[in-house]
Amino acid sequence: MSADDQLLRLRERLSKLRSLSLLGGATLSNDLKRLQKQIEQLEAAPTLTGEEIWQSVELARHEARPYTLDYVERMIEDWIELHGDRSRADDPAFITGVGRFNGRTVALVGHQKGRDIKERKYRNFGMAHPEGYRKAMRTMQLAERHRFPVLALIDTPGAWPGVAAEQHGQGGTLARSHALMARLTVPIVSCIIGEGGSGGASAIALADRVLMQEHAIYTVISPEGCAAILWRDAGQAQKAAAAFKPDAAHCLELGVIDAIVPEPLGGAQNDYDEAAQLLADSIEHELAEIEDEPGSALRRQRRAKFRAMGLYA
Amino acid sequence: MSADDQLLRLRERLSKLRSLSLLGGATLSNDLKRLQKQIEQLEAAPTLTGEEIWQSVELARHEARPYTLDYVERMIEDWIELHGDRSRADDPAFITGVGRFNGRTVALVGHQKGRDIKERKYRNFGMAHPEGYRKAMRTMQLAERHRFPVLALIDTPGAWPGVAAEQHGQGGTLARSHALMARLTVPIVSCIIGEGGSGGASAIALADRVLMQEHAIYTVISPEGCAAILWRDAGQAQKAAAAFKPDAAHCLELGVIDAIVPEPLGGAQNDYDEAAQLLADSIEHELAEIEDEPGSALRRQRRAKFRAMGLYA
Amino acid sequence: MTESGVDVSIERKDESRPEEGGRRDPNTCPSCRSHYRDDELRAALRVCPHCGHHFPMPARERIDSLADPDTFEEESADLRSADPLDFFDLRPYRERLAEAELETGLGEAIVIGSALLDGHPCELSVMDFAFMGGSMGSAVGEKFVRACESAAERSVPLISVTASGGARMQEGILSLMQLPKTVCAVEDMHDAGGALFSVMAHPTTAGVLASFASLGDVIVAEPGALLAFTGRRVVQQTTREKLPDDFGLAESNLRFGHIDGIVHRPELRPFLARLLRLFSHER
Amino acid sequence: MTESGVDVSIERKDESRPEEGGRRDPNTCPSCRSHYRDDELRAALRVCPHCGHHFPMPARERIDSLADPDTFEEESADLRSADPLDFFDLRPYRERLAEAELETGLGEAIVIGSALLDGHPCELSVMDFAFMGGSMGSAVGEKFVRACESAAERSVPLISVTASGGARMQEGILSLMQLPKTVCAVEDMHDAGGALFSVMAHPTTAGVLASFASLGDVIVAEPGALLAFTGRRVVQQTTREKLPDDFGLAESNLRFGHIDGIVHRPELRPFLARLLRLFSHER
Ligand SMILES: [Zn+2]
Ligand SMILES: [Zn+2]
Repeated sequence: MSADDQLLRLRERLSKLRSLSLLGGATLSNDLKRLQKQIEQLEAAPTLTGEEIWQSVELARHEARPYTLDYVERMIEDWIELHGDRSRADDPAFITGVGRFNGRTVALVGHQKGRDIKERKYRNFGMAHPEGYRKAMRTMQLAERHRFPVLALIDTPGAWPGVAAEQHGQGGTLARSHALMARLTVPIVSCIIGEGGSGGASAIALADRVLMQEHAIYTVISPEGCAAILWRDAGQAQKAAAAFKPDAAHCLELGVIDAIVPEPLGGAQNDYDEAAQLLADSIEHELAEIEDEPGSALRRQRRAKFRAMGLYA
Repeated sequence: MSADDQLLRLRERLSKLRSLSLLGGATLSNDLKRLQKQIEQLEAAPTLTGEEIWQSVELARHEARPYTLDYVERMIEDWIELHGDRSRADDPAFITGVGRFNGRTVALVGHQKGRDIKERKYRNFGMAHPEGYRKAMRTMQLAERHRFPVLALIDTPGAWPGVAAEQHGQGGTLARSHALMARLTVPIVSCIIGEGGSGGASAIALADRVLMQEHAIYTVISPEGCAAILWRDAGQAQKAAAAFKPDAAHCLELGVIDAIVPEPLGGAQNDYDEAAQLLADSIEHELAEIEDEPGSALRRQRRAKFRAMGLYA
Repeated sequence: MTESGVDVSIERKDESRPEEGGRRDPNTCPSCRSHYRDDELRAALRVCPHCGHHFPMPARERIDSLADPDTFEEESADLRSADPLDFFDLRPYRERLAEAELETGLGEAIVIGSALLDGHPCELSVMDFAFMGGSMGSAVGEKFVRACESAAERSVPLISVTASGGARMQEGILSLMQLPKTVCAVEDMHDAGGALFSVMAHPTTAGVLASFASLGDVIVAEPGALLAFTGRRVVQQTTREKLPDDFGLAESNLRFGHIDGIVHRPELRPFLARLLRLFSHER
Repeated sequence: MTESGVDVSIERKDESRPEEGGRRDPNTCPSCRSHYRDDELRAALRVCPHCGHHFPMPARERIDSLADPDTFEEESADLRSADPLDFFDLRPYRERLAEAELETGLGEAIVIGSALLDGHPCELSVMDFAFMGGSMGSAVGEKFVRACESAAERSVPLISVTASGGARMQEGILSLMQLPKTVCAVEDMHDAGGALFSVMAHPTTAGVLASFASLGDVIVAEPGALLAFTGRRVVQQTTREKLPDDFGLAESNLRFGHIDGIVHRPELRPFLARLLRLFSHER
């Protein structure tokens, strides 16, 4: 489906929404606003070539790209990191905590990659065990109890595929993390800030507003993994990426994300402060739009949004 | 405090309740009924001598005493055992499942001891790891979701005090099990059917109605443990038991349990079928009284009951 | 046994690899080497009469084995996959879909509909591994969601039988979105008081394990079924860890607390009937 | 260091046993052997200036170290333990209580009241290990519950500092009932929108760990504090397992995911101030 077709589809959704009285006043106007913005962003976003898509893949994985803690440092005041899943471990591949975002208390969860070799190993390359997801779930439950909005930053090649991770229930844990986010009645804004790899990414991205940085990627499988299965050759990753289009513009086109967060020229790695400012601005914009909605309406709309995803004949 | 003093106290509570308009009609009359019954049972129950208390300790631990599964077999139809804590293990020291009790679907959780040496080891003598309590919590959450009443059978020397159990959060898990039972809005009836040892017992006994079999014991610490600390001699267990009075009559006196379940002559071990019938009759009686209460009222009264426990000056 | 369109490669420890260039006979037991005629196997619910090995079971046969005769009414039978990315690997996605339909007689890797089971009304959602490895794309997700909605509307439990290699790569990110989508549907159904009974057949992996299949109020598996988020080969390649012999199998999952039990196929119908009796709203 | 009235015996790996018949000087650091005058230690918040060892801190000093000057208003100061069982071990329970009051100047093992902390209103509940090993009987439970109720009524967070060997055996089953009782109070407070910040000092064990102390929205511990349901000696005797050196210590609990952090005593006040800013209802 081309961008034009997609735009047409969005326009159709828009006109359908306009004629719909189901959703009630405030909600409807918010949904309209959101779609209108999507249309504007879509019209502005160029359709990327295969080469440009691959550039996003490389930038999303750039070793100098800012990670969750780099944003926490710049966006959150009075930060208190919370540790542990209360049952087995404190997984360093996840950062969770509470702090103040533009004057309001929020809970924040996010994958954390390491900068140097030692920290990379310590953070397990941002690939969390089930214990990490349980830590994130615990922090989200704390947010629910105290009515704090949840911010989720996604940056992982995927959930960790180790023997212990399987034995401790990686699959079921990801399912329950999705389910918890479908149940929360506090506002949730998520943003993919690097790699949004598979179920390990979507498990903390089930949000009222899903953002994606300009050069982030969101994928059902890594390009290498896809190539290895479909072409029997992991070296065909670039070809795979061009085929399944994990870039932000395409995700917006497909209705998977709500907006694209701009990055500093050449990528977020070039200016952490500017990247953080741009990210904070986008989150603030989305959060302000939804934070006064009643929790039950928020949850109903969140589920309805995901329920509508997919294209079939 | 003597039984007479205690009776006086119960009578005072009763008259206070009668003058209270706070609790609303149905509730009040149920509370009244419950207290009236307590008074009757108290008047009927003899004050046990130290020797008689020790006999209860021995009967509660009798190796032929019926265990949770013996009661399940006799009380529950269409039994389906549920396994696992969904994160790490399936602890055989706990039995959890769903089935039909006198025509209604219930969830049942209970400690399970082993009969022969091999099974005893397999069941870890009814001493559960944190994983066992998590399994029980999961089943109680299932009950809450589907509005099944919860039956809890308590029979444990205590929560397992092993290194792994500590590392996996035995203390915190017991706290959260108490907390979950304080949150449920479905009816809960629990019964101590053997040893009710310490936090590992109370963690699944926080119920709307707490029953105790005639020869069960409910203790803050084992008589041997108490004797070891206070008299520096575990051999003084009998003396300790006489001092801290873990028998059903004393627990009723202190307002810790709601009713005593009679056992076959000489103890439950003498006739499993009769023991099960007597237990089922008592549970049915209590459940019928509370199962039509609204969940929020049930929970409020449950918490108020435990909030009132204790004697101070 | 690698299938196009699955993001986990499915392997079984007890299965030897097919000979070079050849294809293993689907009616030869990989466990004990007994060979059966198709009607023999079918009559035995595709469980090896000699050793108990559970062969893959086509969706239609599964439904026949569970639903009371002539009570199954299929829903959304006409729903088909689209090709949102114009996906082309070694062959076009559309061609693969057409071929799968031809081979299996199914429109997609899932069949849904209402039925009676031992007289109890319920909704059935049954996956078929033979259709592109039971992979979950937009059509599979949509049909599962409709099954949830149909169950909630009629206040009956939903019985889900899964057999899936995971998300369907050819639909890219939209296939990943079937995880949150199906989870949201289960939550809606739960809020409406509904129940989900999840039966995991071989294999239930990746995206399906990480979404609706793991959210059953009661979860059981068939003997020997692989239930893993990641398959043996990827685990080995990524982590270089030594894998236990029973890695990811139903038996290991039971030991580690992830499922409520293992139910042999001939016992499945009475087991589900008992669950329906317990969870039905009649009293 | 065994105390009457605790159901866990408290031991610390890094503490050598007192000499036969003698008593260890409470102002000698068990870690580095430095000796201090009491006013020196008190000025240092009872943290060894040489090695950082955290000495036990009396409840009144803890409150002084946290509350803004002259803002603490004690509640239920007159509440005392009863003797429901006429308990007599080597000495009558009443005598032990009287002696503890005389030694500590406290009416019970817990002090509660309202205060400001860095200008933020809050409720404080502080235990004192010196009063019968910080054991929890009916009076301790009741006072903690009243602290919850006071916090909820005023819509302020409750800060709990625990130091306890567990339930108070001398009150028999009523001491065990303080577990469900305090838990119910925390749940009521949570339902009212309240927050509980749990600070676990050495030792926080058995019944207190298995009830309210573990239910903090945020849980931190002091360095080296023992946080265990069962103490070393009982674990060893019961299981004959080999115990790791840091068994049950705060550091081990952090590693295993049971607490949010370890906060050194001089940092505790600013840390709590930050939490109060975040959890206060003002915006
Ligand atoms: Zn065979
Ligand atoms: Zn020192």
